[in-house]
Amino acid sequence: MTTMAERTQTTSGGAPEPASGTQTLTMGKAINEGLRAAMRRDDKVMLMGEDIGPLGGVFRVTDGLQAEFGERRVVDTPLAESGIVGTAIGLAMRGYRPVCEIQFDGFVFPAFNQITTQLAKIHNRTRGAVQMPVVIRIPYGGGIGGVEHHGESPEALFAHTAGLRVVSPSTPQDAYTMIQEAIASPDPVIYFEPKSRYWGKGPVDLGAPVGTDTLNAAQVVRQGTDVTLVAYGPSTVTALKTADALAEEGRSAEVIDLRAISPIDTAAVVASVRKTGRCVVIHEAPVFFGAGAEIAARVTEECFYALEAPVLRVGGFHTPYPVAKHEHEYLPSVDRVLDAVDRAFAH
Amino acid sequence: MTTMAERTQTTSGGAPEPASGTQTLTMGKAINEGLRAAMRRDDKVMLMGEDIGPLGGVFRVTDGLQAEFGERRVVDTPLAESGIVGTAIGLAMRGYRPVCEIQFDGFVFPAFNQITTQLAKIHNRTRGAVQMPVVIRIPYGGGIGGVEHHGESPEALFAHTAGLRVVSPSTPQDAYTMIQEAIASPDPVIYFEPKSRYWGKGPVDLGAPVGTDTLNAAQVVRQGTDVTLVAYGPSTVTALKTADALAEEGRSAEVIDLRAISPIDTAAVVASVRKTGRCVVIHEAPVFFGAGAEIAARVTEECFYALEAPVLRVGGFHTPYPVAKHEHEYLPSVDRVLDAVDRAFAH
Amino acid sequence: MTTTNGSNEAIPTLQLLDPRGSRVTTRGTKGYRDRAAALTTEDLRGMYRDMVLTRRFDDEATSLQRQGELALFAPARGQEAAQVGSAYALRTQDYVFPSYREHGVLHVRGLDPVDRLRFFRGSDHGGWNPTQHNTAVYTIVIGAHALHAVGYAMGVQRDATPHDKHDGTAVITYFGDGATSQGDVNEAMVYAAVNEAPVVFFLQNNQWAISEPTTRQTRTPLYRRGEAFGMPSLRVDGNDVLAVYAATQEALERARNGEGPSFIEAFTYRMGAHTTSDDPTRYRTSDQEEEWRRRDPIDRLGTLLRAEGGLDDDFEAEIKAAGDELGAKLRTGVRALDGGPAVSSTFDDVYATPHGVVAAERAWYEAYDAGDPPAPQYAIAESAQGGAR
Amino acid sequence: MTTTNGSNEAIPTLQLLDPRGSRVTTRGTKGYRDRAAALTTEDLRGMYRDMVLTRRFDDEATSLQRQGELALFAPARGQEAAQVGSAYALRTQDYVFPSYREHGVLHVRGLDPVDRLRFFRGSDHGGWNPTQHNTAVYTIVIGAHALHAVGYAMGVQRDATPHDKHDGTAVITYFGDGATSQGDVNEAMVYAAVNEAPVVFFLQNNQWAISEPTTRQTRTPLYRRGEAFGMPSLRVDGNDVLAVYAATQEALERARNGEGPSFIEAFTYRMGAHTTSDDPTRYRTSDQEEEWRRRDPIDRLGTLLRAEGGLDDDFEAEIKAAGDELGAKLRTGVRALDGGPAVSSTFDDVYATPHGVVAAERAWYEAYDAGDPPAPQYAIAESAQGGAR
Ligand SMILES: Cc1ncc(C[n+]2csc(CCOP(=O)(O)OP(=O)(O)O)c2C)c(N)n1
Ligand SMILES: Cc1ncc(C[n+]2csc(CCOP(=O)(O)OP(=O)(O)O)c2C)c(N)n1
Ligand SMILES: [Mg+2]
Ligand SMILES: [Mg+2]
Repeated sequence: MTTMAERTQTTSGGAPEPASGTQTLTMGKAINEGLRAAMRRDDKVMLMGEDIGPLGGVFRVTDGLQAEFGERRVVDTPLAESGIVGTAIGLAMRGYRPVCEIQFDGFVFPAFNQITTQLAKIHNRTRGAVQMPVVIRIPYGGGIGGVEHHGESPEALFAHTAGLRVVSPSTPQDAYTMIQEAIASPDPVIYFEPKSRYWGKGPVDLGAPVGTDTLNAAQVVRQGTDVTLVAYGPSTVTALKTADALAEEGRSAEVIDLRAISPIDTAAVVASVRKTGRCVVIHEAPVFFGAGAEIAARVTEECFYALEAPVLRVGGFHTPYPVAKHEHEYLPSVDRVLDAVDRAFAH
Repeated sequence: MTTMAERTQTTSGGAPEPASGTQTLTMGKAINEGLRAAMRRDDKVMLMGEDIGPLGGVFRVTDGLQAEFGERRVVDTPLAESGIVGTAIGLAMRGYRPVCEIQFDGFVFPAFNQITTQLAKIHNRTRGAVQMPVVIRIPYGGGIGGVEHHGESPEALFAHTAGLRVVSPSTPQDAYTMIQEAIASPDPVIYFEPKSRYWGKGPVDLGAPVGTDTLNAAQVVRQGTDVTLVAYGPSTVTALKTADALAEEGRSAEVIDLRAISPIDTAAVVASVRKTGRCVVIHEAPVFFGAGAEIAARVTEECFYALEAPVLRVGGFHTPYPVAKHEHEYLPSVDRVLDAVDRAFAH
Repeated sequence: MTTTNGSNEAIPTLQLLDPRGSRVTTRGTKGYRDRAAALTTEDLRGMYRDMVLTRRFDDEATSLQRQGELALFAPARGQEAAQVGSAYALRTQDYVFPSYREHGVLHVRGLDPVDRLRFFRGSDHGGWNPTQHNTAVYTIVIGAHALHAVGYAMGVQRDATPHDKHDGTAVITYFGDGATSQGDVNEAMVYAAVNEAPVVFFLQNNQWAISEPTTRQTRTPLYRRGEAFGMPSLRVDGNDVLAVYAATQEALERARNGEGPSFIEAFTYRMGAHTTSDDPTRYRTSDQEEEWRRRDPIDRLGTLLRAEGGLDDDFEAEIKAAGDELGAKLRTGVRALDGGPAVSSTFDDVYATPHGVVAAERAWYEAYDAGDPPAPQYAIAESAQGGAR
Repeated sequence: MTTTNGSNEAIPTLQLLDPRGSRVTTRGTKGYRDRAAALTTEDLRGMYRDMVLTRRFDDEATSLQRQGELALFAPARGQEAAQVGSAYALRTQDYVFPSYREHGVLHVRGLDPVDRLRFFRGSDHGGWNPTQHNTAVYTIVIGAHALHAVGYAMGVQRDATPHDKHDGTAVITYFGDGATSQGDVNEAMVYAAVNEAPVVFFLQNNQWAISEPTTRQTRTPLYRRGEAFGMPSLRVDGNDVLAVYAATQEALERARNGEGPSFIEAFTYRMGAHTTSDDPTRYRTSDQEEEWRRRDPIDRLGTLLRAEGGLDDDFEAEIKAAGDELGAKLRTGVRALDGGPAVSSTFDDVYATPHGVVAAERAWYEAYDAGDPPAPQYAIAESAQGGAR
């Protein structure tokens, strides 16, 4: 296996200097910059997907990258997701680090077999001889008025499969760092991009270090004492807004942004719940068999005596993702999270 | 839509009388008889899959059915699972009731897209105008010394998707009744057959009524007072054996066979846990994001004050299903369930 | 005639009406010419009218989208001959599996135009009852419906057993050049061929899959795929309504006669954007667009009809009036869709029989909804913020 | 020559050595004959030896399975010419993507025979280090590996950019007639053709997919699929090692020369059961088996070699001795595999970097394992109860 150092060397000195300093960027642009930085750093990094070349992707996340890196590193693929992931696996076997774009959440399913039975398992099948540094970027979640298959949150379906890492950023900064850490990871990473946050802006330190933290460690994004709100991706903003509303009522909420759904940073959640005694998990995905169930089960096992109320879950219903006209009733709103917090306090 | 009565009429009087009375059958044979009974009752019922014709399926579950019902009703399909489910959907739209066989658990993934984005959603997409009475039979679970992809338990990946019903029998009688109820259901049913139990025998009342119970209702298969063991499919036997072992120690375990994983009969579990105060969930699937998480979260929410200990989970690890040589260490054993019960009592 | 494929290869292509609007009499096309000749002037006038109304539907829907009344729209502009020509060859009992751009087909099938926009409004995942028009709702996951079509056709075959008399039903499925790359479309061809299912694969090769030209999907003319799987296969000039009609009618006849599946590649051009969210200037030249504007399928039939005395100013005015009526109906009808089912309808029809989880969640939601002040009503215009799809 | 397809259609098939063991000089095959002629007697002796040893491997593995030492085995009997012939055309740097029955290919690639049975023993999901032999481990999910092969070939292409010198690497993937129905194999052809990837699709049409004859997968000869996707495609007599060798060499050369992918259909026969769990008497006649026994690929090459003075009793004895050695090695080596990694190795290599859930579960398991009396050791023979797979 080529080491990171060897690979870095192959990038010749001719490339323009990466952007640096702190800038205010949308999340979409932050991912774009993260991809650019990773591609400049390592010429084995390549992008594959539908319409990611001249169009720059339907969300423009790959805008300008084909112009900079050429058609061999930014590949407009045939319209076949199993093919995208399947060929990415072969490229990884040859030493490349493919980053695949799936155009929308609902279109990852044709690739489900390659992801579940191949991508996730090849490292194990070969007893570690072959690594699978493949990233699969999936714009997910609702709230943008999309038609069917354009608002789903299928992360639980990947987290159940060993061999995959599953992450989702909630801020432009994390999006920038996490995409680079995902690309640097020797493990396959399913990188869920909260599409409702693509246009949200935030400061991004373009020189932020690239380690492995964001793939494993949750972040306490707001300190509090009375209740722990656990969220990730698009729901982190909902959690923070709920915390604001609770503050007005005189209740202090701690907000944890998980960042990773596989693994779950149980220790971070447990530490918080031991302190607050109450926990509400929020995600857009259906509650039934969703990430909230796993978090609730773990937290309850480890904080049984500290809990003043059962861990409650706020999320999507056990229905197909609804029509755009109704999606805002389906998505976990501040009001619904408040309702859950009230129920937790009523215990 | 044709009604059941109309469909029944089209079966001419020439067919041999269905078997009746109570017989001792293996589970494999019980499913075979259930399929036969359903096919005799309704000539829109048809079977599709790889090697289900002259071979009778690799587990011989469809043995003799092509000979009895012909090649138009028992179809050896091309080797393409997406094709099996995708054409079954079309057949259902034309008024048929296809029963698809997926040869092994690990081979359902090429069909995952058709199941998740189409089969599960068409009834909803058409606002109820089109029903999807399709059954997908999947031999699943480990313990038979199989090679890779021949021992997996992917049920959680289906239960998370609204529109699907997910069930698994644990006895020949249930297998016989449940396959008929699955076929009679206007909703798509993923019918997981515990392959390690195919050869286990039990009494089967071939005249047992076909209602809808087994698709919705759990069954208390052993009464007890000290701890509730929740299981389904192959793990029900493990739960019952554990109950025997516990009885020797003077502890009384109640065993619930869920039968359905979607929906989960929460009421049945909650009633038991309110009584026992302790609950251990057992399944072969990985614990991480598995059915046990959902059960634990629901039970805790509804029995918070009745619980003496957190709901504990015994199941597979977050690893690919292991090589045959190690599978018995991976599968939830009586010993591991006892360990969990001990932990529950230690709380 | 021949067409090309982005390369310089000359590909045999059935054409009965050339871009200047004259009937073509190439050798070897007699069978097709006879089929086209059997179309009366009245038929041709109907086709013309339906093509023009299809384009009008496009324009109206596009402007409704601009006004924020639709979340999205995918115009069919340029593909009217392929759609209307093939739909004219269908019989009522035939079953249609469209993808999402077949406005011309749905129009000819008699579907209510407002219903056809429910999906794009974001008020419905489907929009009509498939069993009433023998026309499935749209399938958004590319290629998935091709297998449904084959399965449906296998059902038709089975109905033809002694129990039942063969009702002469054929099945047609529409898909694009991009879709040919999907595993499902290929599996559909395998299943259709092996089962000799009465189904027609109707490919509209409009040369683009969003921003990708057909050269990103194939190095060979796509109709050859059908051939390789074992179906009679043909490329037709997709902007020639006569050729499309004749080829489709022939293929449907084979299906009805128990001669199995066929494959038609209608070579055409997507004159507009992929959807209202798309920006074609990023990936194609206006030269190409201009070139295809000169091959407009509607002008072509119009010229023929004028020459053959089937089109005059009165008829143009009549069609214009029908278009105005359609436009008015759409503008009123689409806006009225907001009066649709209540939010709790999300819980309807998830299952056909009671499911405990849905029942419990619905009960919770209804209590929550009743107890709290109603959440702010969803406004589609607001949320349609950027992002093509 | 021609072969058939379950129908009566005569399908052009490259044959250089007929079933009676004589070289054939059909018109139009000169290029291939030249390639075969370039094989020395020593080469042919090597091929013969490797084909015989491949069959011996089959027999030994089958008997190990009967003794309960293997969970399962999938014999290659009848396909030795297809496998050994194609593998002889490969170079060391070429990369092989097998499915699960390519014992002849793996033998020629120099893989340790015991390693090749780890998978069937149930002691390993793979069995060897792919990077050491440029040979991927088996892929059990039918067809999935064809896409990996194409991706790998796309990587080879990219290595040929200025940074790196083209090393002349080609890629080959093996799959069966059943596999051609899978979406993935079709998508692999799409990707290979569009990218002009240096890959050879090597189909062993052994006429059966477990119990299903090829007529359940196709109505047309399968090599035509390759053609339709845009690859030079050819059916060869898969029991003719010379034809297989020549065709594969030609295709690999095209790949090396940047001329893109090729498709070879080796028409052969699975003489044995699908696996040791299978019972072919349920679905095929002994007549058919008998007919193909007369076309045994090993006999055919043996007859040629004897005629050309390359095979005598000494050499037969030498091969027999090598076979006995192989058998002994397998019997000892396979039984010794039980001393393999500890149970907790299940937790190894799930991820390449630490993952909290795996770490926690491993810790729990090790504590549990240490604290309790060890659970009864798993005995493979016991659990291999019925049920083909
Ligand atoms: C499985 C899947 N992947 C991606 C998409 C996103 N998408 C919608 S339309 C489209 C292009 C389709 O091109 P084509 O098949 O040629 O049909 P056309 O739009 O030209 O009619 C894509 C990629 C999708 N709907 N489904
Ligand atoms: C996706 C998938 N479906 C089903 C199976 C079960 N299965 C194993 S081998 C086989 C038949 C394969 O036939 P073919 O491709 O002709 O290869 P052969 O066994 O003849 O070498 C089947 C159905 C599988 N391994 N993977
Ligand atoms: Mg197109
Ligand atoms: Mg085969």
